[in-house]
Amino acid sequence: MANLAVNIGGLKMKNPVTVGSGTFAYGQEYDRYFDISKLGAVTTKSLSLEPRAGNKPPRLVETPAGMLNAIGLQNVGIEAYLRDKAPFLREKGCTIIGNIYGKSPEDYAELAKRLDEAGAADAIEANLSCPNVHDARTARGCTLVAQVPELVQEYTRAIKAATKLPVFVKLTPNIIDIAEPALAAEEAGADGVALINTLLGIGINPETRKPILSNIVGGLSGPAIRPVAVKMVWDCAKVLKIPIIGMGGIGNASDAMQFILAGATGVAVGSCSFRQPDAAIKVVEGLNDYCERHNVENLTQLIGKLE
Amino acid sequence: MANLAVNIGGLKMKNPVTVGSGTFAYGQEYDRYFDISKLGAVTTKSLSLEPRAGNKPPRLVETPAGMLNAIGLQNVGIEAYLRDKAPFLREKGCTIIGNIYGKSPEDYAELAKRLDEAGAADAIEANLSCPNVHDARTARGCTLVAQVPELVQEYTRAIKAATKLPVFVKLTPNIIDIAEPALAAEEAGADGVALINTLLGIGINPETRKPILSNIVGGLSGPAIRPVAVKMVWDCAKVLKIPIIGMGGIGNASDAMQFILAGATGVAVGSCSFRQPDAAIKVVEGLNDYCERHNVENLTQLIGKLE
Amino acid sequence: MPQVSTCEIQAHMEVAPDHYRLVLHAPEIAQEACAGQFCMLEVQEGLYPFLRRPMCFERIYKDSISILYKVEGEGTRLMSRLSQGQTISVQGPLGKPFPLDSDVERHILVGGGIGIAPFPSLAEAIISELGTTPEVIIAARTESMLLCEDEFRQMGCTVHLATDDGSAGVKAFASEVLRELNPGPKARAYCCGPMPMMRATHDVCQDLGITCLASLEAEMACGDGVCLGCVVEANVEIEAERMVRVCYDGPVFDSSLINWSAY
Amino acid sequence: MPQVSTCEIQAHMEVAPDHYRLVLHAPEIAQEACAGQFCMLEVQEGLYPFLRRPMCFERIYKDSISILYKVEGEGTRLMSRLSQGQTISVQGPLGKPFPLDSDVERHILVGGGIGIAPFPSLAEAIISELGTTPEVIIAARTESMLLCEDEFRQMGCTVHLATDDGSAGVKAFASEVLRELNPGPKARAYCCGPMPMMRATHDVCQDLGITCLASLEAEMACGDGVCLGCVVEANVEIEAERMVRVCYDGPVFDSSLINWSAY
Ligand SMILES: Cc1cc2nc3c(=O)[nH]c(=O)nc-3n(C[C@H](O)[C@H](O)[C@H](O)COP(=O)(O)OP(=O)(O)OC[C@H]3O[C@@H](n4cnc5c(N)ncnc54)[C@H](O)[C@@H]3O)c2cc1C
Ligand SMILES: Cc1cc2nc3c(=O)[nH]c(=O)nc-3n(C[C@H](O)[C@H](O)[C@H](O)COP(=O)(O)OP(=O)(O)OC[C@H]3O[C@@H](n4cnc5c(N)ncnc54)[C@H](O)[C@@H]3O)c2cc1C
Ligand SMILES: Cc1cc2nc3c(=O)[nH]c(=O)nc-3n(C[C@H](O)[C@H](O)[C@H](O)COP(=O)(O)O)c2cc1C
Ligand SMILES: Cc1cc2nc3c(=O)[nH]c(=O)nc-3n(C[C@H](O)[C@H](O)[C@H](O)COP(=O)(O)O)c2cc1C
Ligand code: FES
Ligand code: FES
Repeated sequence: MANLAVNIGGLKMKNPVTVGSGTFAYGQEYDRYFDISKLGAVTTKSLSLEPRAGNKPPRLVETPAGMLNAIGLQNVGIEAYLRDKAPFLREKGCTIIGNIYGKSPEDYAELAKRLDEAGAADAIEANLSCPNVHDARTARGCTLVAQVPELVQEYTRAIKAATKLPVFVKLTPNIIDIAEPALAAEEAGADGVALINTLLGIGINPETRKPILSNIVGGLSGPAIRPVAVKMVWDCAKVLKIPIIGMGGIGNASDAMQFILAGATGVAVGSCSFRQPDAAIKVVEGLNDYCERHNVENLTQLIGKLE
Repeated sequence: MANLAVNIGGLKMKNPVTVGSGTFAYGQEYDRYFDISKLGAVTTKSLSLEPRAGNKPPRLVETPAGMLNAIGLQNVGIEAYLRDKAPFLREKGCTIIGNIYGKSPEDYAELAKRLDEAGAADAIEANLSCPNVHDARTARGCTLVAQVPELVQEYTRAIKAATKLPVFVKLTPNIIDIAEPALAAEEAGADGVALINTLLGIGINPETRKPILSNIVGGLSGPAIRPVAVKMVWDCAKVLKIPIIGMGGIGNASDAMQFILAGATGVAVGSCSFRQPDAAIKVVEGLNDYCERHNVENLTQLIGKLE
Repeated sequence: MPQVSTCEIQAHMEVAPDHYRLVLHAPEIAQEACAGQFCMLEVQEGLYPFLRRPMCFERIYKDSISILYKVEGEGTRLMSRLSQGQTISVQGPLGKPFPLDSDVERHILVGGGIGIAPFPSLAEAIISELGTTPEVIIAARTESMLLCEDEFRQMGCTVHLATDDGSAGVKAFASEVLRELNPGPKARAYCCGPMPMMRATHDVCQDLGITCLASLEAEMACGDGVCLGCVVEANVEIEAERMVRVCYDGPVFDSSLINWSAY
Repeated sequence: MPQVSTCEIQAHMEVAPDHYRLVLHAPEIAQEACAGQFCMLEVQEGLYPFLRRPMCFERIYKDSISILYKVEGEGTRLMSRLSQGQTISVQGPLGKPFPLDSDVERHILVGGGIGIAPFPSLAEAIISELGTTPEVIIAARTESMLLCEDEFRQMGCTVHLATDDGSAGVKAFASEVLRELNPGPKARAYCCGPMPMMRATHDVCQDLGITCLASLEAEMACGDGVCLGCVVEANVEIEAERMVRVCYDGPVFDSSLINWSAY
């Protein structure tokens, strides 16, 4: 067995593999396919202060090698998470990355504080980049907090002030240079960045002449976007000191290795779980095989080791 | 037969279908599969003042439902184009969109002028968004002219001053809000915009731990990016008065209809020709079928008619 | 527990224009599966199509399952090209089965078009587990699209046919046929088909004061409760959510729990 | 003229570990194809893999072609699962064939590993069109990977074997075997295999002062000259370009035109 353990900005994980927020719910369902405590961490669906009903259906479109979603952050809310969901993850012995979403820095701070105080997360991932909700209108042309470095700083500081847990900031690929908000997050004290969230996209049904999603616009995920994600991880790795959790179309260990070589310390399996519910654990196994095959003792030796 | 004719900012086309620059060379090769003069127009590979050798191989990576390329604008140069390539297209009776690339507004102006004077193009498409060459470094974080609205204006004005032909400006999806450079082009007198060029991406071979492309970074094209392209066409259509040529993963008439409904007046078939050399003409046929099936007399009635 | 397994195609045949029956060797899944549940099929190897396709169990045998499907789009078109001996990845069983209630005296299965698919296995279960024989209303656009008639008759079910064009059976909507059957208060309807047909069936059942179990459809990504893509709006909260998951909380719902005005 | 046609699989068999022969009914393509040209295969329907795979013609029959291939990655793995009777889309013939020159007195075909693939059809063409019988050097890592030996012997070719591990024939590089054959000035070598093997063969031929025709490989998107993805650097300009297209200007090149120092 190779040593796959990583430390992501203070969060110790027995292996680098977690899951994309919103693609694993709160863990229960996929625990029927494999022991989810064997993952490096479980990242929760974005949690908000109040439960959210999300967008009207249809919320999904399949696209070539990917999908668009406009779930709209349907979630049980922090209260129900603490009561009904976290205990399961804790009993299983999972490492938990609590992904949070709010409408203001205060919301995020409050969510981080409650997760921390309840011991219901081991790290915080702040979703500043959900394309499917438009509560936080920002500068001209920008609709996402993560598109505006100054806002990234403001939000990051607020969260950092509210918790001692490691804080990761989740960034958007809908941008010219992702290194800018990443550096902003670093400056503001973030312990890591997570990327990428989905690319904005639209699917139209030519027969009905209507957009397929009730929300019109959705977020594109899956293997289709993997090359974009690897590039953005590489862009960030060149300039950041804090670690990166890379995601975007990871379905197997070879995909994950692309992210690690590009500079990611952690990797998340997202949409690919939908087609293969045990994809995340297969990535863990595959990374171990890779290390053994290449005589790599510690996987950390390979982080950013693109030649 | 439905009426498929469109007028794109002064360029009359018998149908809305052209090809992605760089995916059809100068027309000769695919003319062996179908009569290319039946297309609305043929868009040439980007032409530069001097011949360009392009990047070192490997220049291609296949990706899920798409590909990365880093050709680096290898082309015969304007001289050889006028001498060896344009006559073939003219003899065939093709409508020609001459795509041009230069290092300065002056280069673009000169190229447009020479194409115009030689009668070797019926419209100019200015590639301000090639991700594979880095001659034109711009503002911080930006590497492409099309990422900087002020530069888009400067380049567009220079080209417009040099030719009476319709001028289309080709934009990049590597941006927060594509409507900004599009509006800038419109303000500067562009007769249309063409979008999207490729998304930046990287492919890594985990076994060798090396990037697959000699250039490391390449441009992602193909059906993988189609939802992103449709979204960007829609974003532009909402604010522009000038017409749009839409492209990004179009492989059949149904794909093309997504762009037309989102607001594109013209559509271009790019990478999909590689897997199906007659894809572009199949799109023409399919659009006609679509119109007949839906009792649409003039295809123009459907432009931007998303419900 | 649901699982993912690679299953050999034992038989594959066209049963009506664009409608196929696929019989898969799937012992573990067959053993767990109940009528009303479904599976997610990987149409072909690789990433195209990207998502699995949800299909319910037409029949559940000892070691195998059968799927009755209609060619709708690209995925089912590719599926129709598969041949005996090839393998296909199947994830299942998923979702909640039809509840079987021995207090019910009259079971009426109402299937519209390909919506008949879950009912052969349900009829079998009602016969074997409740000892009664259900009645079946098979509705379709036209005669050639009426599916499974022989199957139901062989099981001893009374079969009522309805077509939109009157080419077979009565020219009426399935819901109207149901009303005509005068189901008493101890009857129960089970329906599956296009949304408008299910809504109409729900309305009729409300009028008649009987329970209607509807097997809903929705676009699915995971088929397993995690993505929240397949939700429908409920009148109540299920696991603290009002937008309930067709794949996990359903696909079978008591129709009175669904907010039909959203459809 | 190249074309795209849907071809039925007439036979498909494993000929060595991970090596297969695929025989396709492709009358129009077979009629046009010449040794050294290639085709682009759509591995399976739909968008995965996205690009076609280039494969040269092992044999060209009246109505059919055969492909000899090695499972390299995902595309060829999926290909290996195809079965007789299924269809596959074939685009071809593409590229320039091996030139056949009647002044040449001794034809020596040098194939490394799966690089032997274009040579059975070339041997046939040399025999039938030039009336002489070529010699063949078959090189491979180990004995079980030596391909087509019987085919060549049946055509009457002298066959020389070379393996890296000495398990069959001589333990030597193909290029060295070529040198040992002492080809006179009127000999010509044809080679196909991994780049280092072709480069070494080119070097030997330069030493010997004979022409070497190399069939190159490169990643391809279009296979047809339009994308400029498959270029290699030449010492001369072809159609005004120095970066020449393996798919269109080749795949067969006089090895002296290639800038081998780039490899
Ligand atoms: C629980 C459940 C059970 C089902 N059982 C059956 C069955 O037994 N037999 C049968 O023929 N069909 C059944 N369906 C519908 C079937 O899943 C769709 O017809 C099929 O997915 C269409 O795929 P496609 O690729 O041919 O169509 P496309 O239009 O190409 O599909 C594009 C996308 O839309 C989705 N989609 C399209 N139509 C539907 C639909 N009606 N419902 C859900 N998703 C859809 C696809 O899954 C895919 O993601 C069931 C659906 C659900 C939700
Ligand atoms: C003109 C020509 C003729 C060929 N003839 C044969 C033949 O007769 N028999 C045979 O076994 N192989 C042949 N090859 C090589 C064959 O095309 C590759 O082995 C095959 O494309 C690998 O695909 P894959 O999906 O299995 O591998 P993957 O590694 O999954 O492929 C990923 C991508 O890389 C490309 N690729 C990978 N390896 C090669 C390679 N060596 N050359 C070109 N592209 C590659 C693929 O086409 C694809 O785009 C030929 C190549 C060329 C250029
Ligand atoms: C159905 C779905 C729901 C998602 N919900 C969330 C979410 O609640 N919060 C979040 O930060 N990201 C969310 N994402 C984004 C993913 O976590 C991930 O960043 C993105 O999908 C890219 O990874 P992938 O290509 O592996 O899916 C969601 C993605 C999908 C497909
Ligand atoms: C191999 C290749 C070469 C290209 N060369 C050019 C070019 O020279 N000039 C240009 O403006 N765009 C070029 N493009 C971009 C295409 O014209 C098009 O904008 C892009 O590929 C998206 O369309 P698609 O997904 O249909 O390919 C190239 C694309 C590919 C794949
Ligand atoms: S399909 Fe994912 S929750 Fe139902
Ligand atoms: S593969 Fe496109 S030019 Fe050769």
